[in-house]
Amino acid sequence: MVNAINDALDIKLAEDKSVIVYGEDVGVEGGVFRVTEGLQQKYGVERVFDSPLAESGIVGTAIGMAVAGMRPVVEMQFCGFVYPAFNQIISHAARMRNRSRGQLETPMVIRMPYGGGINALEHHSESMEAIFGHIPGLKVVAPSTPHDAKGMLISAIESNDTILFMEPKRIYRAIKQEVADGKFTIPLGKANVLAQGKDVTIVSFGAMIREVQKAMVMAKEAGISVELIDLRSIYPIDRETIAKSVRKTGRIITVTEGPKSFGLGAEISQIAIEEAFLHLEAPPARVSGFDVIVPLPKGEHHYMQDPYKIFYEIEKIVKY
Amino acid sequence: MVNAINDALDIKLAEDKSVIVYGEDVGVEGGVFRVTEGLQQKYGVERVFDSPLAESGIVGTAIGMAVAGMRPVVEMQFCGFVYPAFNQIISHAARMRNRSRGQLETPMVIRMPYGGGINALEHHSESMEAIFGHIPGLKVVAPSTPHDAKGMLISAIESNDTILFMEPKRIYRAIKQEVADGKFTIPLGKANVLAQGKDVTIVSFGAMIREVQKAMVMAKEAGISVELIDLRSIYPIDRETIAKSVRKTGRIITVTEGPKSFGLGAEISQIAIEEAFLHLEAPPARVSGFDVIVPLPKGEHHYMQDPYKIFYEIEKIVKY
Amino acid sequence: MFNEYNPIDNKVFQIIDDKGKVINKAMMPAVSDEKLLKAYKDMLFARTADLQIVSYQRQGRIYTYPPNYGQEAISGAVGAIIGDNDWLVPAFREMGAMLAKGVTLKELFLYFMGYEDGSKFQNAKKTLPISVPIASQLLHAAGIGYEIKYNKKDEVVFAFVGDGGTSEGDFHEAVNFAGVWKVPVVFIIQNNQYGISTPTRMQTASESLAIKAVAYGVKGIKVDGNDYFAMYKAVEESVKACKNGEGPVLIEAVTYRKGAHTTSDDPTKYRTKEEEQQWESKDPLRRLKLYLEAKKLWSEKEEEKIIPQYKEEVDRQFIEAENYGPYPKEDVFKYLYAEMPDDLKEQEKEYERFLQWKASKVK
Amino acid sequence: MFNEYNPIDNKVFQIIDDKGKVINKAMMPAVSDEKLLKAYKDMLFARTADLQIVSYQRQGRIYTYPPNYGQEAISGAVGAIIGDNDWLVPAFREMGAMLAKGVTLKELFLYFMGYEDGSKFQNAKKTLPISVPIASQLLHAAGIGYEIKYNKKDEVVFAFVGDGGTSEGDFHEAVNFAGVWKVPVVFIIQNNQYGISTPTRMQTASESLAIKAVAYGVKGIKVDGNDYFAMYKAVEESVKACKNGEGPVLIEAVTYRKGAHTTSDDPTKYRTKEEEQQWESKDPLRRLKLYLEAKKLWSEKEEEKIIPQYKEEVDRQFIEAENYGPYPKEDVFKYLYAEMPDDLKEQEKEYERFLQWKASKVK
Ligand SMILES: Cc1ncc(C[n+]2csc(CCOP(=O)(O)OP(=O)(O)O)c2C)c(N)n1
Ligand SMILES: Cc1ncc(C[n+]2csc(CCOP(=O)(O)OP(=O)(O)O)c2C)c(N)n1
Ligand SMILES: [Mg+2]
Ligand SMILES: [Mg+2]
Repeated sequence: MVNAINDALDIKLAEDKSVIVYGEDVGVEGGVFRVTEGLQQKYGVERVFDSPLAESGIVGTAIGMAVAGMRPVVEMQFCGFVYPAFNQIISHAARMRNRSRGQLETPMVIRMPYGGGINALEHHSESMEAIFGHIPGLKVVAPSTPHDAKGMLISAIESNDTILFMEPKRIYRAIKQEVADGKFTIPLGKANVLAQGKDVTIVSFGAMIREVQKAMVMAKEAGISVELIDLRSIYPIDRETIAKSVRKTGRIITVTEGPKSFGLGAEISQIAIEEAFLHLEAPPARVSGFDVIVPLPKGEHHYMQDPYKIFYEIEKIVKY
Repeated sequence: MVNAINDALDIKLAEDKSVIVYGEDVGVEGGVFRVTEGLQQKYGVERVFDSPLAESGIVGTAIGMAVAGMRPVVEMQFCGFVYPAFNQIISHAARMRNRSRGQLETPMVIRMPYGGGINALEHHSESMEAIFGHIPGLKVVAPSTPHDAKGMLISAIESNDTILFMEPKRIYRAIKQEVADGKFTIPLGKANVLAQGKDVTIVSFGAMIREVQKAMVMAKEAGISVELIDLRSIYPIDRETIAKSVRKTGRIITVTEGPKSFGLGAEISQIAIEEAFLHLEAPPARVSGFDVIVPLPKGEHHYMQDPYKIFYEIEKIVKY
Repeated sequence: MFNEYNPIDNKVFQIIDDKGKVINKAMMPAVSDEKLLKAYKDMLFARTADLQIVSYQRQGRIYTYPPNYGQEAISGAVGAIIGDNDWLVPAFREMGAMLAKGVTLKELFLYFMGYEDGSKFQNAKKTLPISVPIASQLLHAAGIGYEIKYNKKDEVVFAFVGDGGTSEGDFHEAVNFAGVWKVPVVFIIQNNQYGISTPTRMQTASESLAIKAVAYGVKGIKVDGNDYFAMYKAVEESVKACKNGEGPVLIEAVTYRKGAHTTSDDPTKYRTKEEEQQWESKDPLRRLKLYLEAKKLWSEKEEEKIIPQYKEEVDRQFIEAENYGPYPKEDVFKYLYAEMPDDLKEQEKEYERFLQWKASKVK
Repeated sequence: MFNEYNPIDNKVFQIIDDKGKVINKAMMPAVSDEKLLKAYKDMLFARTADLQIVSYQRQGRIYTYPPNYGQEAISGAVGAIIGDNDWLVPAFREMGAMLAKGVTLKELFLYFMGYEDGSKFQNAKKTLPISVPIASQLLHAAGIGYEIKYNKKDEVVFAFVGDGGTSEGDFHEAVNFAGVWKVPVVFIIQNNQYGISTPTRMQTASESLAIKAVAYGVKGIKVDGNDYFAMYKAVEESVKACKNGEGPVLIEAVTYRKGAHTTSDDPTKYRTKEEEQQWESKDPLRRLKLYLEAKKLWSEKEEEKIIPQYKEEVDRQFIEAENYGPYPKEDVFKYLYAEMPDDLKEQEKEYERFLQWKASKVK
């Protein structure tokens, strides 16, 4: 996935001079995950560069650049370090267009590796998509494969809206996939049905997709047919795809990494009951993180979704 | 309510030297809403004072004071200005205890007027409780009456947890109520059943309670019996009280001011389906803000919940 | 100039005294009589509008409004210098500069009456809307500065903040980024002595606000912000330095907020009549007027004649704003996104259905 | 001292040169031979531990670790001075100061192995855990400083941040609050020339980091952070000033991160061998050792004898940490709240049910 993202940046840097890339250590170093490797050498320090260590500064200046006609793509080094930029995101990046009645736009992308499972220090393992999904004016997306990462990032850069682009760092290098060369886009806001099934719908995104797929193997053995939806877009949510699926299966489970309360799961469940109440055979369920801080590595396995946990819920909902 | 909050602060300042109160303009001026009026004169500038204009600074220093044994009660001047402090809240105030395995505590209260309906400028009318409810380690509460405000604030100051205390500024001076003199507390984390009913449960909190009560008059005329739950506490949520009620009524509506997606309503609906799926006669519904930025005063009426909107949903859910 | 008035020495840059007399001839900017007169009239117009708004507010015809009263020379000087291609990044107390960019009074009125349309700025290019979250706008200015440098344009950004705003982290990050990037931004701190009720000395222990420039390795200067000539000269030199590639400049403009913080504020709670009186003689319009009168460029008579015209114009625009009409419900939804989410469209439709239902109920 | 080394003049405070020779006798702190020797040994112990951890990490026995290598004199000086009642507010590269407060190596190992228990600090009072979000901890220090002043205690706070950290808004707000409140905090910037791969000159255009003190009206000084005596003296004088009610002090300690940023970083990507070599002669241990050897207080022989003992001790504590055992699942839940929410209790119970189910499946 790292290469796919790098490729997307490369393509957009090459074709559009208004695209620039910056953030902490993204220049010479190529980012702590090497996502921007080689780009400074190729496009120069004016287009790909290290910023001072200040997230509000990074996002705030990007807003200014965007308003002035550029398309900045900035990086938050880790999910836990986006919060100093929170005010700029919620008060400006997400509002400039509405505030100015469409006169000013902020076509910018905030890239951010998110999620756990990499044996990291505190603040490096969070998945707080629900907070960002709740911010009016922002769009929030997360790919689950290298192919999606490339196509979605190109779409994000070309969008005139402000996009928070969440990258599942856990699978940065885990999934090997041939990704088509050259430019292609994947529309933002549409979910992707990864597997057709009839007994239960599972909605997930990002790194959790892989865990769900493992659980699906168990489910298959148990004779349970699972329909898997990769959200791709956290906000806006593709209600139609979810509705259609749950009307068919009558059962829905969300699988996410973030804390449970006020999380993504509740929103999806609500959509299911709004759209398919009379089709429901069991209460929409959520497999999520606990309402706790992601434990340090030695305790993280307690927190993260293991395929068994997902299968456990599949069994429960089918037996309900 | 302003007087009740002032009274609670006065009581705690008088009885506990470790309590101090600060924030922007809370000293000489007594706060822009006069909530802290007279307290500096009474307790001196070392205990009640103006801070520099910096919200991260206010919350961050309060964390330090709390860790060192004090009980700071700090004010964010308006709901829209808490975001510069977001990193300190999510990364430290909500985590110091967990991080240090209980060795360090942050007994502190962040007071914040929230919500719309006061004809204010941008950023002065928001209700983003869902974002804060999603933060592990934080407790979030909101009173709906002067009596509750006083008892809950005293509880909050005495709690050893970090409490975000959301004050419904719209009814700061709107509700006249005799509040008992002297000290009393109201336990945090428990909801309050304000009206018994049998046809539908409405869950709400803060300034919206009054709007629901107006809608209940219409409902009564229409022969619909509404059970009204004032959440009081956003996190933790009192599941038991909600569950009991919805098992009885079979129908539930949440009424909140914040944006719809990933909001409070979805969480309450999820609780209802988890706890009372087989009792449900209709899909749990939500009356919430749109997924937009609260419009400036001339457009705010489009956004805010009017009693008709609530009654509209009551009718719909009963007829479902 | 920046060496002579290095903020480390804590000098205040001044050109005229309280009586409008030139005390620093060497630094006097070359401004034609005509331009000067225009500047004075623009400031007078701004003040007239400002005072009138306060009275509208008392009549309940407008919501909260933050008066510029007493601070007109700062926006006046910027307004006289700013070009069509320069950017204006205001806080919320820069009426003069906004008018100079082509924002209309009517738009400002609309904004403070509670219409987002007031931030559309139909005739003003390169002007950001009023920024309510204190100091946050300064970062936008630094970013815009980057764009100017990146595209090698001959432009500058003027960015405003209050004394209180210098305490925010964003102030620090903005001037710091601009310093590292060496971008053409003139940061102007309107030090009007208060942030609502909080006096500047409770914001910082530093000797001045201008001296904070040192922390970012950028040029800084402390200017008498009630001295039109000093402000003009400081801004002019700052623009020169910016366009010369010398990086940003931080101007502390010392002034006094003669009015309330906003129309809902009561300054008698936190400051004395004596203090207010002390600043009376430093009033920027008064000083410029004394200068102009001495040069026979202006007279009380002319002023008496023109003010009613201004009032009329203000009133005309105000009434236009008052009659702006209802707030279309589409406007609640349609501007958030370039590409509007389906669910948001559905929310709008559902709202429409509710309104129809309501109409059927309440008639 | 703070006048003599006013950061505006951009002097660096030094006492010994690269050869360990005293070049500033007047400023030499009074430290007994015994204390000095202890300090050297503490630093040597820290370095031994540090180098060993890097090798543990290579063996896959510990996760990411940020070495202190080359920066030991800074924490060493603070460690020698900090009292039981003083507070330590670390960033994450202050091993020496933490050990001096009573934190054990084992605890640090536990932390970097991935146990929160490593932040319990059973024997260290008034020590905050490692703070990962850059610069955020400085505000806690300012708040603690307020408590000290409020309760009229005779204590100081030592707060650390890196050069990169000075770019964050929280750095600004923290030193500013401390300045306004005049509270006893010694802020120490470990300027090790890099924030991960980003050199200090890309963090700020200011002449030095110490000069930022001017922006807050507080004392500041730029110190050779690889000169133990200079650091000692600067810290000693800062404590004096703090306790004397003169408010906070900002120390820029100039040093060099000889190791990688963390064990997952590769510095050859962004800096040259030559640069690394240039700093070799400035190594803080080397310089202090030369001084001690000249005074016949220490010898290579003694060093060769003691290092294996240190290694053994480090290994002993490391192995203790390695055998710490599994992470109890209760620990995931129980420390978040003083009063645990019912639903969280239920989440724990449900997890227990799942584990039982899983046990029944996977056996
Ligand atoms: C982030 C933020 N915090 C608080 C406020 C509320 N507020 C509005 S104006 C103001 C004082 C501003 O003082 P200053 O920067 O000196 O500007 P002035 O009003 O004097 O022009 C405050 C605290 C705000 N708008 N934004
Ligand atoms: C708010 C925040 N942003 C980014 C990071 C990621 N990060 C960890 S260390 C570091 C560099 C710190 O540089 P400096 O302050 O000079 O300290 P040093 O590592 O050199 O000791 C960065 C960017 C972080 N921990 N916190
Ligand atoms: Mg001010
Ligand atoms: Mg560094």
